[in-house]
Amino acid sequence: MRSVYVSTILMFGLWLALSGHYTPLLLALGALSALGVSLLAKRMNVLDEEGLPIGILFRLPRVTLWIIWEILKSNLGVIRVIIAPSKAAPQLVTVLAGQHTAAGLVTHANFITLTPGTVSVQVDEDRNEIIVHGLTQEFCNATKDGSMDAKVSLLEKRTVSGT
Amino acid sequence: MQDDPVIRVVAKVLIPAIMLFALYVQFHGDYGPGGGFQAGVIFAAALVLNAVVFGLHRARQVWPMRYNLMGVSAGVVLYGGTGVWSMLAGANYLDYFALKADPKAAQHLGILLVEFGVGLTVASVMVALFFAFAGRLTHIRLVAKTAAHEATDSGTSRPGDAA
Amino acid sequence: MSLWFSITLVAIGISLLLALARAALGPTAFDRVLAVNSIGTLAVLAICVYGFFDGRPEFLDIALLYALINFIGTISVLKYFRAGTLGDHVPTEKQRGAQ
Amino acid sequence: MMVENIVTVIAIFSLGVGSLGVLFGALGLLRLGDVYQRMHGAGIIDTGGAGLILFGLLLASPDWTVSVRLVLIGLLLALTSPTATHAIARAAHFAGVKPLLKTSPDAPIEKGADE
Repeated sequence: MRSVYVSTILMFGLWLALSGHYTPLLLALGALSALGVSLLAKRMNVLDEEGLPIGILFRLPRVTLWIIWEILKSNLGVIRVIIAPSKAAPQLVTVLAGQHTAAGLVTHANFITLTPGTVSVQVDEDRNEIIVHGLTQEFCNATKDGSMDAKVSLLEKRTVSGT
Repeated sequence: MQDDPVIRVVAKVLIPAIMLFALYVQFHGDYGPGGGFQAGVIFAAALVLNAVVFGLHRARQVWPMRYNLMGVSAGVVLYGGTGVWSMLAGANYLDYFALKADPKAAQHLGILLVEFGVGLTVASVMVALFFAFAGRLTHIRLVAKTAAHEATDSGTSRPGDAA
Repeated sequence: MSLWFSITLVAIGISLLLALARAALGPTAFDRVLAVNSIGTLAVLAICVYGFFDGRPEFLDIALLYALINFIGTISVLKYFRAGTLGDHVPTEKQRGAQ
Repeated sequence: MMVENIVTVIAIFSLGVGSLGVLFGALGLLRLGDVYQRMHGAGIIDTGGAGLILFGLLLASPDWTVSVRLVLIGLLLALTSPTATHAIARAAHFAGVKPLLKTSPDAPIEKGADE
């Protein structure tokens, strides 16, 4: 039931952010909607530790600036290849992921795809591997050197010690 | 699509948010773009995402067909009931001003109830349509399989030979 | 400021045409899905910028909705390619024999 | 007045660079070699282009409710666009679309072998 409470609070926060009209009627409807949505989501089984990775959600702001900087850098790299397509040297590489939870692994894979130049093609949950398609050798090396892996592991740190 | 952790986790994160957005559109129909029809479609989209990612079978367990029937009829009853209520209060059908002493609050309440009825009906009809179309192939294959089994049980005759 | 919004809109429009060309050229179905997904993102941006250009930022609700529907559409199309149906995947007799 | 001018200039700059990013991304969608490479072009539209344009609009937004919606659109795009790209890549991989690969620095780009 704890997940329902947390989800209700988050959903009500989203309602408050979207609404912009704070009359008692709309606030009551918002609270009811948040509760109803959370109960239905619980019924759908989407409110487990994968669907509501609280630790990762709350620690995401720590890496925001870093990921924006990475995205801008790799954007310039890809634009250079687009100007001269002969520079493209596509590779498929396997990246080892040090995450322990599915949500952490997904965050890692999405960060890899979010930086242009690398796309995660396949995510293997059992072997903790991500097969990555990189546009050039440099992009592949940047993904494989483990700095992104360390950042994402930092995000899910307390979840591991807690369980 | 459930075997891919990325799609699974992101769908789990998104589904409650989509449902809350649908309810926000539902109840803010008189402030911005939106209203009952759009809200119903968005709510159905959340259920469609659930069915596409986690399978139609599970979606039918979460949202059984009788919910659709109940939703369709409850929506129509709510719409018509609001109209009849205003008639009982001594005004024309769906003349909201008679619902309350304060005409502005009465207007607000009437629109809210009618729009909620529309949203309920639209969401249920959309989900029912999706269930009907998406389950069609499964249904056809199952029928074909039973026909094949009956044919092998009764010797060499094919279905249709009996007639 | 209005001038800059219209310049951005023109840039988004040209990009839309380029992405549309990719969707028409193919050659594989996945190229087309990718192009259509990009067209969706560009449409979201175009709705946002047009809302500012026109001074009616209520358009942003529609942009938010478009981004959601774009994602659901892409996932559904890919599922249809993979399983041949949007419902549950029931193997045909031939596929069952191969297993 | 001074601060407002600076903010406006940054917004215009951001919109301009974002427009360029979107154009380059669409160009990449058209020019690059195969599906997997084109995904990187589409990635520029989804991240650099969209992010900068939304940032420019955020600086020009007249109202905090508008800002909230812009931030939500940005977050939503940051969550859904890599997922959609990954889903397309995975589907293409499963359907047997072989990527063009360059295995050694001197070798030409060729169809890759299977995993």
